[in-house]
Parts: sequence; structure tokens; C-alpha cells
Amino acid sequence: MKQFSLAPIRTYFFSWCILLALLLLTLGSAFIYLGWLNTAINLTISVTQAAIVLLFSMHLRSAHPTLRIAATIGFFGIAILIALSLSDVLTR
Amino acid sequence: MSSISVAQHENYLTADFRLWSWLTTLDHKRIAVLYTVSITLLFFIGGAAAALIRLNLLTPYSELVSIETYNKLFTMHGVIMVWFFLIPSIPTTLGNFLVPLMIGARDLAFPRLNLLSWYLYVIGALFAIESLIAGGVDTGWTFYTPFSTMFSNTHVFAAVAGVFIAGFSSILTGLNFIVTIHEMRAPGLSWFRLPLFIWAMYATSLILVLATPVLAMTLVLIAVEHFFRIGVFDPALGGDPLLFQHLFWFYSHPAVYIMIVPAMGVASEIIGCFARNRIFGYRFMAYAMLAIAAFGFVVWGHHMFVSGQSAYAGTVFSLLTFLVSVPSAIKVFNWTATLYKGRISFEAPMLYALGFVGLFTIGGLTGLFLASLGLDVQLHDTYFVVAHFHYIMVGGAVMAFFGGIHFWWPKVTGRMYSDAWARFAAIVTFVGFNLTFFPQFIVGYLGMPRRYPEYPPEFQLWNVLSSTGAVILALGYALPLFYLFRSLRDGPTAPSNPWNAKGLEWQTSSPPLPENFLRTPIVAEEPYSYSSDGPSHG
Amino acid sequence: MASTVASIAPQFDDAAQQRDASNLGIWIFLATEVLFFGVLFAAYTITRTQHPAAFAAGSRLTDLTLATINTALLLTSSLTMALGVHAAQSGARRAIVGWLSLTVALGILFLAIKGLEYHADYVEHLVPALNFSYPGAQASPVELFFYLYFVITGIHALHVFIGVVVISVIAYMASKNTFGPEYFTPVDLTGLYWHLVDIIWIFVYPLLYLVSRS
Amino acid sequence: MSHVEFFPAAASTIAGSIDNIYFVWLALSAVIAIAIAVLVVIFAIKYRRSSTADRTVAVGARYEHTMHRIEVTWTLVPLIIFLAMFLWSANAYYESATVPHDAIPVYVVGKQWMWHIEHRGGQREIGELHIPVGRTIALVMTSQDVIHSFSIPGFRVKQDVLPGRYTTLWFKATRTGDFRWFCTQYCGTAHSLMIGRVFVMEPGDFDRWLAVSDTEGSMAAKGARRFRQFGCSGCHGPSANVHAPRLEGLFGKPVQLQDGRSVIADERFIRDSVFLPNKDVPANYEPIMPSFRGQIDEEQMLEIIEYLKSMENVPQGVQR
Repeated sequence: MKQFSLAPIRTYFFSWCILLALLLLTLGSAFIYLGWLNTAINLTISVTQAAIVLLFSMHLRSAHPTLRIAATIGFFGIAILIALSLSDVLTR
Repeated sequence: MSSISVAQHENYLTADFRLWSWLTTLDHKRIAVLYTVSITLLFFIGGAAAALIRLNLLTPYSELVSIETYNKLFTMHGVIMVWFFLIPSIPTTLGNFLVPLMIGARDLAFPRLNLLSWYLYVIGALFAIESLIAGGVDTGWTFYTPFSTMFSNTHVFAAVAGVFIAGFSSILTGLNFIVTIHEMRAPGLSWFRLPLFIWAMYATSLILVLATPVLAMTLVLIAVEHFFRIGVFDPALGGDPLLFQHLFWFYSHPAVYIMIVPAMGVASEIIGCFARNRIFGYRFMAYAMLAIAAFGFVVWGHHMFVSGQSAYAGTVFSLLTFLVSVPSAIKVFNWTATLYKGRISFEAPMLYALGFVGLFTIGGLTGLFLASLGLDVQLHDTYFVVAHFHYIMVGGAVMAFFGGIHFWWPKVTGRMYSDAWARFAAIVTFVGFNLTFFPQFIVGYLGMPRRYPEYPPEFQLWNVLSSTGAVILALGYALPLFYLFRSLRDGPTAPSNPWNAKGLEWQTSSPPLPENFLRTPIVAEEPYSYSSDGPSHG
Repeated sequence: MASTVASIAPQFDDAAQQRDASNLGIWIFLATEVLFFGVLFAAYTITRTQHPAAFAAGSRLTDLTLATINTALLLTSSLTMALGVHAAQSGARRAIVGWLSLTVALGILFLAIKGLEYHADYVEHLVPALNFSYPGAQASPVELFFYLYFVITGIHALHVFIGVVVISVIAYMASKNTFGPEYFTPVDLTGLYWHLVDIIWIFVYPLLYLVSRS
Repeated sequence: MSHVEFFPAAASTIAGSIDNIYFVWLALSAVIAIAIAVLVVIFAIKYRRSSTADRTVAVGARYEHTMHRIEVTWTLVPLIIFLAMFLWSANAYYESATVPHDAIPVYVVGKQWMWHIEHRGGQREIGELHIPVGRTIALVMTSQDVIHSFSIPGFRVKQDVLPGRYTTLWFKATRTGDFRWFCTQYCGTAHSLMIGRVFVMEPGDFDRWLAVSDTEGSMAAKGARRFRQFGCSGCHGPSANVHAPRLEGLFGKPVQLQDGRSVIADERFIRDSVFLPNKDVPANYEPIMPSFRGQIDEEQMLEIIEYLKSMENVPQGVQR
């Protein structure tokens, strides 16, 4: 694994601004009735926010592939847990 | 012989004799010894519960203990054997001892975490024993809701707390191994030069790290629900008890692979050594273990075919279960093929390893019965299931564990034991095991349910056979206690490589130095570079 | 007194190996944390699937204003934490202490607001097993929503609390000039943990507070 | 000790197909296990350390090539066998999981630690189940407390019995006699005493048994009384002035819900509507129904369901 590279400070401020903007977006979207789409939009925004934190604040963008796998494998595990449990609940 | 004569150096056992130095040790080898002592103790507690269960089942009328006591006995047997013996067994003892040695490292990456892991294990075990002393738990090791949360008045909380704490011990061990195997391999030791035992530890660690947190949080939910009498598993409030089963088996099915994959690693080391042959299909063996670890996470619903789970979900889980059987089959074939054109000898470790292959094969094949949707309806929650998983976990995992103990005993203790006694014990164990558990397949298809202290009299013959076998099995497990202890006192001194085995752990002294190697070894050859044609060279 | 050269533990060959091991270790630990919370999200998903109306009704009773402020606070604390790590990497020793202290302050503010929220829930009889009451036939599934609400936010708050304590310790160490470009692993690892706690909240926020607000 | 059994009696229409799978699997397992055992023994003797057998093997690329072919073979062959096993056993499972439409419902409530059975005619049994031979029976089951499981090994059937839900178990007995049934999901102290016997009778004998058993009227009649007793008729009855759905002919029909979904009005729907109303609110109705949780017990609920089924022009039988 290589030496760390120092990210420019504006990266952090920039991603912070985007995170707050997305927060307002997700909040605003909740007040428009869209049925099941509301939750879909909320979660899509959450995934985007999480990705920004992971890639920039947590430096995954420049991290060794092993770390990237370690970072995603937990989310992958939850996805399996929820998907297969739902496959039961939704088809009962 | 590439081993170094280091007789004049102190070893990890003689470095410091004070008890305090043991309780604060950061040496992975000493922590392995601490673990070995602790889990042996728990193994015999769990074994005592099993003995009482089998004794009680000699007659159909539960004449030895009351049905309440029986329920607590099988719960304690399950909780202790699963979480305080089988899951930690090979990883925390042989794994702790061997992972750094086999990859040419001075220690695990995080020695303090390793010691913490042992303390957590001990605290967890104390909670479990406390629940036993306080009066026991009667939920079964599966803690099914709403029984465990709303109906059981026994010491559920202490047992759950014990398992929860032991879970963190598992997580720390897994984390430590993964980092160590990634970062601390000796120069030249590339991934495909690793012994299969290391691959097994790696695959196991992945499961430990990814599955155990799910168990931990599920246990938190059980404890909260048991305590506050409200929760998402309670059908009276509109909750779903099957949700608990999904969460529980998401951990507990992979947990089976936590028990058996390390055994596969041990068997590979032993069979390669005593067949003096390279492991046939080495890469496939490594991939198969990773595949088992990965697929193990998507098959849990096969525990729920008759639970009220949807038929569609059941179908998906059944299909996935058949797929996970393929890598297990590959492994059995490869062990067999490793014997081909070998130069085979039959010291005690090899007998244990061959016994493992045989029992694991039967366990695996009967697993296919249970994976089959229609057939599982008849077999589910009967003694067929009990027999099947004992073939995997006891026939498979424990047999290999004993094999591993015998194989590395000279390395760990620096003493040789009596091979004749050890071979006798291996045979006794194999015979006793089959007599104990094979009749259970038959009585299971007849319909005898699990967790029954009383049963219809027409099942008695099979139960008597099983209980008789248990006596022989107990003898097989007790024998090593005697001859292994005796070897500590007056066994001959072990050379650094008594079996002429390959692998870095045999290149240091027996017992190893506190820092494992005098200088970091450099690896330049493939694993298992045994040569069967011609005299063995170390 | 400033010694920023890390001591290398005996099991490691060099500082790079030690740092790589710590990094991989913390990421695996974070994966276990994700799975740990994952159980709660799975329980939430399954229960909400079975009682969509009750979850909508329950969510409407939560305090959106406080939750939104709290979300903004956590996102901001993630920024200050990242700047703290940056300061350590670039050797701005005084700045490390400042950014970390700010992070601690934001974390404490988050917990205080959380406390206000809990207090309001108590007053409104929304605490399951303690004083829960909800009119109508939906009472029990709504209670399940609040059960999950308290378990999820409670365990998250516990993680925030642990973070606050650890960051305080790191800030104290930083004030003793412990960290610099050659040795900043503890700051880095603590930062990663703090960001993960942030990420979990990013999912908690819409799932608990934003259901059926229209 | 009574006589020794190796296989259980096969007394239902699906027992044969399950046994076929069992025997084929047994044969297959025996072949594989014996083949491996024989190979191990042959190798152990031929290549024992002291033997002088030829041990020259191909090396290098040729070895790799051969090994690859062998590995791929013994990956694919088991895979194909396993897939075939999956298809066959899944097929048998669907047979046992699909309830035939002509099934006669019998209602079962499990509680710690006994089984309550009620026939449609109102005949009650505890720990015994009388059924006619050659007729399809569907047990509609629920639990009052923890999870139980209803297992009749002689019929090769088993199904967990859950609190808060209905599960169904069907079978058609092929011969008369009595067969054991067990609770197979651990349910607490007296789990092992939660057993019973199924008495399979000639249809004539069964009708006589029904006739001589004491009843307080059919389940539907009892359900009708409950319907008035709990005040259901106040809103759902013919003279009600509340805007509530009429229930005649409802059972088994699709119901349009407020949120756009459509569900079948089966046992689950009716039970949920009584205990957790507002979970599925029918379209064009206000969610004003109160919950009857804690007031109506599981057996009374089943009687009400049987009453609803008996109302005008309802297709008979069990819906899953």
C-alpha cells in the first residue's frame, strides 16, 4: 500500500456543501407526495451522501483496493440479509 | 533439514514461569495455550450435559431427570458446545498458535486484541456458566422467539449476555487473522504459496467478522425484548417471529462453516504430510473454502422450510444450498486424490484426518437430504437433523481438531506422546461416534423429534444403541487427556520436525522461540513440496 | 518533548507495515459496525413492510426540526473531523487540537438535542414499555415503530458518545504534540470511526423521520 | 421394547413420493460414500509407506492440465446431479405445499402444551384427531402462545404453527389405523408431551363418530353467536347504520384496499382485520374499526371465520 496523499482542503469543504445541499433536497422531497417514490428518493440521496463521505472524507478514492473491498463488504452483507429476508416476507 | 538447532535458546514456555506473565502475555503461542485450557474445560462441561442426555434417553420415560432439567441440559449442551467450544476451537488454539508461525511472522498484527479476545471469551463463558449455576436456561441454543422473549422464565439474559460477549471475542480473532494474513507474510510467501490451513483460517475469519455482528445485535434485540416485554419479534404486537429466525440463521448457518472450514484446513495439512504428496488441486482447495465461506451467507433459509416461510423463498434457499454443496464435494475428492501415488503412513494424526474425511462425507451427503425441499419436511426437527449436524461438527470438526492437536502437539509442547495409545484413541472415537449417531438417522426418518426427553417405546432400540455408542465415544475423548498429560511429564523430547513435514512452523525449534524465528524466513518453494518417489527430505 | 516518530511494535518490520495493518484493521472493524447496525435496518425493513401505515403514522410523530438540525450538526462534525485529520497529516499541530475540540463540541450538541427529543417523546407518551399510549387500533404496530426508533437512535447515540470520548482523548494527546506527518494513525482511525457514525445517521434520518411527511 | 422399525408406515398420498426421494438419495449417498471409502482403502494399501508401487507422476504443465480437467469434471458432475436432486425434491414439495381446493378444513389451535381441534360440525378434540380415509383434509392452524409444529411422520407432513398467523397442512390418508403426531418445534417444558394420535377411519365410521360426538352446534352456528356477542353485527349486520363493509360472500374474494393494493379475503385477512384493523383498510371505508385483540380468543376467531365462510354463495374450501 502506498504512502498517503494529502487531499486539498477545499475537497472537504466542497463535499460538506454538497452533503448539506442533499440534506435539504431529501428533506424537501419528503413534503411532496410521491407514494413509494418518496422512500426511494430519500434512500438514493442517502446512498449518495454515504458515498461522498466514504470517498472523500474517508479517503477511499485513493485507498488500496483491499480497503475498498473491506469498506463495501459490510454493506453488501446487509443487502443480502435484507433482500433474502424480504424475498420471504413479500411472497408469503 | 532446514530446521535450526536452537536448543540453547529459551522457548516460549520457559521464558517466564510466573502466573502473572501468562495472564498478561501478548505472545500468540501462550494465548493459544490459554485458549486450549479454557475450551477443554468447557468441552468437558458440554460433554457432561451430553452424557446425561444420552443416559436419560436409554428409556422412553425420562427416568433420570425431570423434563424441565432435560430441557436445560440440551440447551446448555448446545450453547456451550456451539459458542464456547466449536466456534473458538480450532481458530483460537491451533489458529492462534500457527498463523504467525506458518507465515513466518513474529506475532499476530494486534497482540493486545488477541489477549483481549481471550479475556472476553472467559467473561462470556463465566456468564454462560453463571446462567447454568443460577438454574439454567430452557430455550434451546436457538433462542426461538416468542418463547425466549415472552414465555421462558429461566436465565435467558445471562446466557444471551455470555454469547454476546463471546461474539466479540470471535470478531477480534477474525479481524486479527485477516490483517495478519494480509500484511505480515514472510518474503516470498505469496497467496498461492500459503498452506491450506492459512486459507482455511482466512475464510473462517471472513465469516467470523461478517456474521458475528449480526448475531450480536440480534441477541441485543432478544435481551431488550425479554427485559421490556416489547419488540419486533412479538406476534402479539404485530411483530414477526420469523424475522428472528432469519436474523439468527444469517449468523448460525455460516457459523457451521466457522466450525468445519478450519477442520478442512487441518485435514489438508495432515493428509499432505502423511501421504507425502502435494495436495491435489491445491488452488481449487483454496477457492473451494472461499466459495463455501461466501455461499454460506445465502443459504440460511434451509433451516426454515416448514417454519411458515414462503414456498418461493424456500425454493431459492434450497437451490443455493445445493450449490454450496459442490465445493464441499470437491474437497472430499481432492483429499482422496492426494492419497494417490503417495507414500502413506498411519500415525495417529493421519488416522484422525482419514476419520474426518469419512465422517464429513457422510455428514455432507446427509446434508443433501435436508437441502431437499420435499424430503426436509419429513426430516426437519427430527433426530435425522441431530445426526447430520453431529456428523459435521463432531465427526468432522472435532475429529480434525483432535488430529490437529496430535499433529502439532510436539511443536506446541516439545514432547512426543505415545503413538500407539493415540491410534487406539482415534479408532475408539471413530467407532464410538458412528455407533452414537448413525442410529439417529434411522430413528429420525421414523419421526422421532428433537428435544424430547420422553419418546414412544418403538424408538427405544435405536436410542439404546446411540447411548451405548456415547459411552465408547466418551472413552475416545477421555483417553487423550491421559496420554497427552503423561507426555508432558515423561514423553521423549520432540525434534523440531518430527513428521518431516513441510511448512514454516516446522523450521523453528519445538517448542518455538518466544519470537518464533531467529531470522525472518524467506520462502522460495510451493506449499506441500513433498516428494513421494524417493526418500523423504525435510 | 515533541516526538512524532512512532514506536514500531515488535511484531512489525517497519512503520509502513504497521500503518497498513492498522488501516485494514479499522476498515474491517467498520464493516462489523455496518453489519451490527444492519440488523436494525433489516428489522426495520421487514416490520415496515408488514405495517406501512403504522410506520407512516409513527414517523409523523417524531420531531423533524430537531432531527434535521442534528443531521446538519453531524455532517458538519464530519467536516471538522476531516480537517483535524488533515491538520495532523500536514503537521499543523495547533490546528489538530482546535478541529478535534470543535468535533467534540458538535458531538455533545448532537447528544444534547437527542436528549431534548427523548424528553419530548416522554412527555408525549411515546416511550414503549414505559408510558406508551396511542389512540386507535394501530397502537401496537406504532409502538413497534417507536421501539425501533429508540433502539436505533439509542445505539447510534451510544456510538456518538464513545466517539466523543475517544476524540477527546486524541485531542488531549494532540495537545501534547503526539501527532504529525510521520505519525497520525490514531487521529486517522478515530476519524474513520466518526465518519462511519455519520454515515449510519445519514440512513437513520430519512427512515425514521421522513416517512410520509407529505 | 416393541418390534423394531426401520422405516415408518406410509399412509398418505404423498408419502410414496417422499419415500422415493429418500430411497434414491440413500442409494446415491451409499454409492458415493462407498466409492470414496474403497478408493481410500485401495490407496492406503497400494501406496503405504513400505510398498514399492510406481509413484511416477506427470510434472509441470501436463500435470496442471490433467489436474484442471479432473477438477472441472468433479465440479460439474456433482453440480448437475445436485440440480437434478433440487428439481425433483422441489417438485415434491410443491405438491405438499399446494392445498387442494376440495380439502375439508379442520381447525387446530396449539397452546402450551396441548392441541385443540375443532371440526366444522363443532366436534372438539384434544390430542386426538379423527379423519376419514381417502378424503383430503386441510388443517388450518394457529397458536395461542409460542411456535409449535404439527408433524405426522406416517403421512410425511409437517408444518410450524405460528402465533398471529394461520398456516395450513393438508393430507389424504390412504389407509385406516392410528398414527402418531408430534409437536416438533420446541415450545417449552412439556414439549415432549404435546403429542397425539390421528385416527383414520372408514368414511361411514367417521360419520358415525361425528354424529355421536357432543357439539354445541356447528362452528358456523357458534361463530354466528360470537358475531352478535362481540357486537360485530352492530356495524357489519344488515340493519347497521355505520358505513362498514358487508361480509356476505366476502370470503375468498379479492378486496380492493385504500392504498391501491388488492388482497384475497382469506383467513389471514379476516384475522388481521379483527386484531390489527387499519393494517389493510378496504377502499372507500374509514379506518374506524376498533381492535378486538385480547377480547376474542383464537378458537372464537376460527368460529367467526367459519361463520363468514358459511354466509351466502361462498366457495367452500380453504384459501392459503
